[in-house]
Amino acid sequence: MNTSVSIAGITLKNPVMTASGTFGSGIEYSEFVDLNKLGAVVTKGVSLTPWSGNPTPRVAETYGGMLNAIGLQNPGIDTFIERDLAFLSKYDTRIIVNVCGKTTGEYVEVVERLADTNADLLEINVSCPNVKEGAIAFGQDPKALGNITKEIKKKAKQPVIMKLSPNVTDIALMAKVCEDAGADAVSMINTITGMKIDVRRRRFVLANKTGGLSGPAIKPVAVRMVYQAASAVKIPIIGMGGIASAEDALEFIMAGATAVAVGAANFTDPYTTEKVIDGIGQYMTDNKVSDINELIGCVE
Amino acid sequence: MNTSVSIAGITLKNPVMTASGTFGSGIEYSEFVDLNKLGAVVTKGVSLTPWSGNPTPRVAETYGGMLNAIGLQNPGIDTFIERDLAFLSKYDTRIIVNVCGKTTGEYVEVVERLADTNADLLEINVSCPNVKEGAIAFGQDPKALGNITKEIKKKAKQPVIMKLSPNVTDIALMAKVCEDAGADAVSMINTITGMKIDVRRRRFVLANKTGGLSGPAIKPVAVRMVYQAASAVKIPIIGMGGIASAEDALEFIMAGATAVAVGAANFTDPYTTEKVIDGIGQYMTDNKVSDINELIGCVE
Amino acid sequence: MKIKETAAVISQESLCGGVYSMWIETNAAEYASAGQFISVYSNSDARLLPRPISICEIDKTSKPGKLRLVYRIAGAGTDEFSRMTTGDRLDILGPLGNGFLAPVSGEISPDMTALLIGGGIGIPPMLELAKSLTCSVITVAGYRSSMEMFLTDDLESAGKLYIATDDGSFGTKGTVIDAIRGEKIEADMIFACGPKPMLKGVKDLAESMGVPAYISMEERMACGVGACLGCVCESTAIDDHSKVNNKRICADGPVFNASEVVL
Amino acid sequence: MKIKETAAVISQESLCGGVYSMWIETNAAEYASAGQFISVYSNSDARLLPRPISICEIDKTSKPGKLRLVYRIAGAGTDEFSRMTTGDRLDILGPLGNGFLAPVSGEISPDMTALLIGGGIGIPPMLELAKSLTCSVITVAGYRSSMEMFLTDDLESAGKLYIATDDGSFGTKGTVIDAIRGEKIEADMIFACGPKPMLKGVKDLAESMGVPAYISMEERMACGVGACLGCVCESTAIDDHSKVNNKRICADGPVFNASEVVL
Ligand SMILES: Cc1cc2nc3c(=O)[nH]c(=O)nc-3n(C[C@H](O)[C@H](O)[C@H](O)COP(=O)(O)OP(=O)(O)OC[C@H]3O[C@@H](n4cnc5c(N)ncnc54)[C@H](O)[C@@H]3O)c2cc1C
Ligand SMILES: Cc1cc2nc3c(=O)[nH]c(=O)nc-3n(C[C@H](O)[C@H](O)[C@H](O)COP(=O)(O)OP(=O)(O)OC[C@H]3O[C@@H](n4cnc5c(N)ncnc54)[C@H](O)[C@@H]3O)c2cc1C
Ligand SMILES: Cc1cc2nc3c(=O)[nH]c(=O)nc-3n(C[C@H](O)[C@H](O)[C@H](O)COP(=O)(O)O)c2cc1C
Ligand SMILES: Cc1cc2nc3c(=O)[nH]c(=O)nc-3n(C[C@H](O)[C@H](O)[C@H](O)COP(=O)(O)O)c2cc1C
Ligand code: FES
Ligand code: FES
Repeated sequence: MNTSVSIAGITLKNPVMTASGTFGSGIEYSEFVDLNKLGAVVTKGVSLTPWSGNPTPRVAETYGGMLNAIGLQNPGIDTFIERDLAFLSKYDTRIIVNVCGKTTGEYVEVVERLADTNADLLEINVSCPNVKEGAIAFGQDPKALGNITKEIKKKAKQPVIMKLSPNVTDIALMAKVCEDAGADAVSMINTITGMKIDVRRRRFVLANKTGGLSGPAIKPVAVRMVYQAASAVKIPIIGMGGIASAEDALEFIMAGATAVAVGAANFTDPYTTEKVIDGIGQYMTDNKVSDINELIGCVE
Repeated sequence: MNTSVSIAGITLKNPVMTASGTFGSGIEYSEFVDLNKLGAVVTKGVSLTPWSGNPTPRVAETYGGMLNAIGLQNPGIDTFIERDLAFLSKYDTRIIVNVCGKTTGEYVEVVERLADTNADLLEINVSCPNVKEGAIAFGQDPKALGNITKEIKKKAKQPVIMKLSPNVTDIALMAKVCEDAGADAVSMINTITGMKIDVRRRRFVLANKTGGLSGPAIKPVAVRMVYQAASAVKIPIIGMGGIASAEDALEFIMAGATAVAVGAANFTDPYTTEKVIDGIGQYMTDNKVSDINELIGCVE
Repeated sequence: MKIKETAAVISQESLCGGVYSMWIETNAAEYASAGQFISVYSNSDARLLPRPISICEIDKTSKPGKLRLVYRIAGAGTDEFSRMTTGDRLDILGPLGNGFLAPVSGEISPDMTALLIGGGIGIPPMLELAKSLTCSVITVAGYRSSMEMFLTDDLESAGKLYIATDDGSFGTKGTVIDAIRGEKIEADMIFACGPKPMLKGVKDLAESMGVPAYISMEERMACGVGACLGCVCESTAIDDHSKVNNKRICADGPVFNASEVVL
Repeated sequence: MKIKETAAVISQESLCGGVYSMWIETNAAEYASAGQFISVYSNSDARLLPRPISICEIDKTSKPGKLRLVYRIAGAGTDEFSRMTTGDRLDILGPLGNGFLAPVSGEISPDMTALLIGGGIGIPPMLELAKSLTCSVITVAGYRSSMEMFLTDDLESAGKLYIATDDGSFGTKGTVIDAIRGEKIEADMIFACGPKPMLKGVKDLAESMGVPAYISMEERMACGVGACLGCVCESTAIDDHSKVNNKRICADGPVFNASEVVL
């Protein structure tokens, strides 16, 4: 039985990774999950300098999901390379570094700093709805998206995954723009912008007013977007949004995703990634699927 | 205690209406709900001629929500006026007729046919994701949206509510376009396009492949869009998307909605509209709010 | 009259692998008749749409009355139902739809013979129908194999029973149609519930026998009351509701004259 | 060591209006210490994030051990917990965070006096702390009124107890700080949990007394283990994790030296 998949020439032992920002750099969850079992660890967004993120409250629960407005708090690329990449080097799993910035220059500089590290792939977060500059501004405008993709591709040593925002009219167009600009893969979806109001206090629940919606609630939107993007591009797609079970993951794979990521579900059950991996194996056994690649985009 | 609100000069006894397509024309649910209690009944989308809609399966359950791809099956404006508007004339509630079409001309003709009827307001559905022609094509392009709004406003005898699609990058822009084109109000959100895959059978669950996601799962997105639109326009907003309780309704009102609509929740509990109305009254009593209008857009 | 209420589970038993029988106490029983269904709601907040389940038996002797549901585990909702035990509570809406007897009211006389055909999980509604009919009743039930048979004792005590199994492990080997042809069963009218291919066979059979067939249809539902237009089936004539060729299974059915619908 | 498991409710009682005490059986008890908390998951599929609840008492005498949670109904999740009865099951993750004793380990001698200050629903963690400390313990508990007092008997049997009520209906009228000043309480170190304004008062008090204060902080959480960066508070120094001025309450706290954090 083959569960390994390949993204831009990088082979993952299985298609299951962690979604950026929900798993830190794996340090905290390594108490629960054997990181060696994961297809890849995708790290929290890292910028050139330390970012302190948004005021609290930063998280809120919603029906079947959650909102977050962390605002990309992170220690900056220096500490990240020294501590987090060093930590991950002990594990037999792929390392995907999620990169954020306020300007194209910042993104590019982080990408360059990662050139000679053990990072296997770079995921460019142009879709965080929780910061004022950079991020989603690039992810909602096809032209800006194409430009930043090109600039990053010029300098990147590792294959580049562009992480797309669902807060757009036409996700297939955005994926196509990335492909045309040279991206090696696209990942989707980042969170959908949402809001929660405390009606007793008549106040926004999040200090940032809006936050990004994730969790099972958004899965149908994410599966649809993966399907639409898969119909428009040839580069591999990493699918995410509400995955909490092997069945969820398989929906994404059948819709056209080469790999999948588990995000908010880690908070509900820290063992989710392992359960998804085991469940996919079980599905393959039960349904006599010898190679997971047969399932990619197989929906009819 | 005043619970009445006004939309384009039309007074509703309370801000709670039914969401188009989830309540028929009220005939079926009148067995459960006293239609006289409702602020308004919003009827299922009606077109010039009978439409037979999409193949089945047309509905699917999702986590905390549902997908539908009814495809606007309806008997056409003649039967609608004869039967449905006649039925509703027996009740002391406002009648909002949801209008759909394949071309601007068709929309306009339906609107003209409604001129001398008991319809109080017209809601123009330019956001149904489940039909190939018309509908969402108008709702995703600012220029097309402005044009159709203008054409309809030229002929409409009743005030016009433009019903917006959430499948756009910038909802505030879409609302502004409607306001500038003369719309009397906007309503939002229609369903978010989604997909469900049956992994056992490796098939789309819906015959139409994609459907519109609604229910509690989407509420944070809807509240956010109402808030953004309310910040951009002065015309009233009718908010909907996942409302199942008075607290849900109040979130929309505090975000800036003048009225709200209950959709998929009718399927889970046919008494939802009455419960929302009673619950809003209770909230006002408990919190010494003498006029519901004080709550509109009050979030801080 | 339709009722939305929280019903109580009176008893639950497994009839055979994956098939369960549950009696619930509900005021809806008072208004129920054979061939109607109820919408059963999940207790999980993730699952908001109801599961339509046919009424298998009705007991109006007590107040509130009781309904029997016989169902097969098909997914998460029915799995949840199967784990319920005496005293558990579940929300229901019903009775919904038009039963088998509505279209034939006044047309059945005691000297007639009704042929009831059930296939697989379409068998349960036949039981209440067999018990309700005032004429002779012949039931033909189709199962996959003898291992998966259920409700046979109940059906036998409500009329003559023939059985067909796909693998021939009990009764006629083959379909219910094979059994009817093999046993040369005659009748004045047919009632049927089961998978679509079986219903097609029933329609053809009824035409060849020159008798009316009333068949119960199935489709995914949302409202269950005719408002959402989720559950339509193609009808041979323009329908009253939407003036197209789509009947609403929940409100116009689930029982239709076979000649009314396109299978 | 942190454990995710399904725990069983052993007992549940109401302590006073809206405040409940629940004992659960869980292997997490073995690793727990005063001031740590556990993440309690809802059984509703609509509510996916856990509720952080402080550990009020730990019983390691049995295996699995037991934890006591004392909590106030604040919304749907705690309301759900309050309806649970013996034998009900709930998922938990814990013990989480660093307790009160971690920062002072080795620094406490039997002749010292520890002042424990709890305000409202911040009182529960003080009980296990009072029981765990090997030095003299003085506890000051603040309530709104005598009607809303809870855990007073337990706290009294674990050390000297002073009480302050906002309305003066019992003990000192005013805040815990008023009570401490009024009773001229002296101590070698302070431990506190309660609303932010109280913690500010405690910080000032500790500074004026020239003793360290260890305070337990609160923020909305998602992961509970330090991975999501949801629950930060502003720290006076650059934090180790993100090199900004944000400590993670769940992982770096919830107990901090008052001088470490900006209130
Ligand atoms: C009028 C009617 C009467 C029925 N009577 C019975 C009965 O007596 N016994 C019995 O075992 N089954 C009956 N069914 C089928 C039963 O409704 C489905 O098996 C059940 O809804 C599956 O739910 P699930 O959560 O277990 O499966 P899932 O597949 O997890 O369900 C997911 C969603 O799909 C819907 N769905 C799935 N399968 C069907 C189906 N075949 N028909 C309609 N909706 C479906 C569910 O209602 C739910 O919304 C009847 C269906 C209809 C329409
Ligand atoms: C470290 C820590 C220890 C705590 N210990 C206790 C305790 O011992 N006893 C007790 O009664 N309460 C305690 N709380 C507060 C308790 O977590 C909240 O009252 C509870 O989460 C409210 O959940 P709910 O569903 O009832 O309310 P809702 O308002 O419906 O909750 C909605 C969401 O907001 C979060 N939330 C709401 N209020 C708070 C809050 N004050 N702090 C953190 N998250 C919140 C919930 O976790 C949930 O995700 C503690 C909080 C923290 C951070
Ligand atoms: C708390 C939190 C923090 C996140 N931080 C990042 C981030 O730093 N970079 C990024 O690209 N996406 C971030 N995301 C988005 C997730 O990686 C993922 O795209 C999204 O949550 C959808 O997946 P889910 O529904 O499984 O959570 C974050 C999500 C959450 C919930
Ligand atoms: C079954 C179904 C049918 C619908 N039909 C229409 C329609 O005809 N016209 C329309 O404007 N919106 C239609 N909608 C969208 C709803 O009116 C509403 O905008 C949406 O469902 C979000 O609200 P909810 O989450 O409360 O359901 C339909 C929704 C559902 C679920
Ligand atoms: S399920 Fe809504 S019309 Fe039948
Ligand atoms: S709750 Fe995730 S870091 Fe504290």
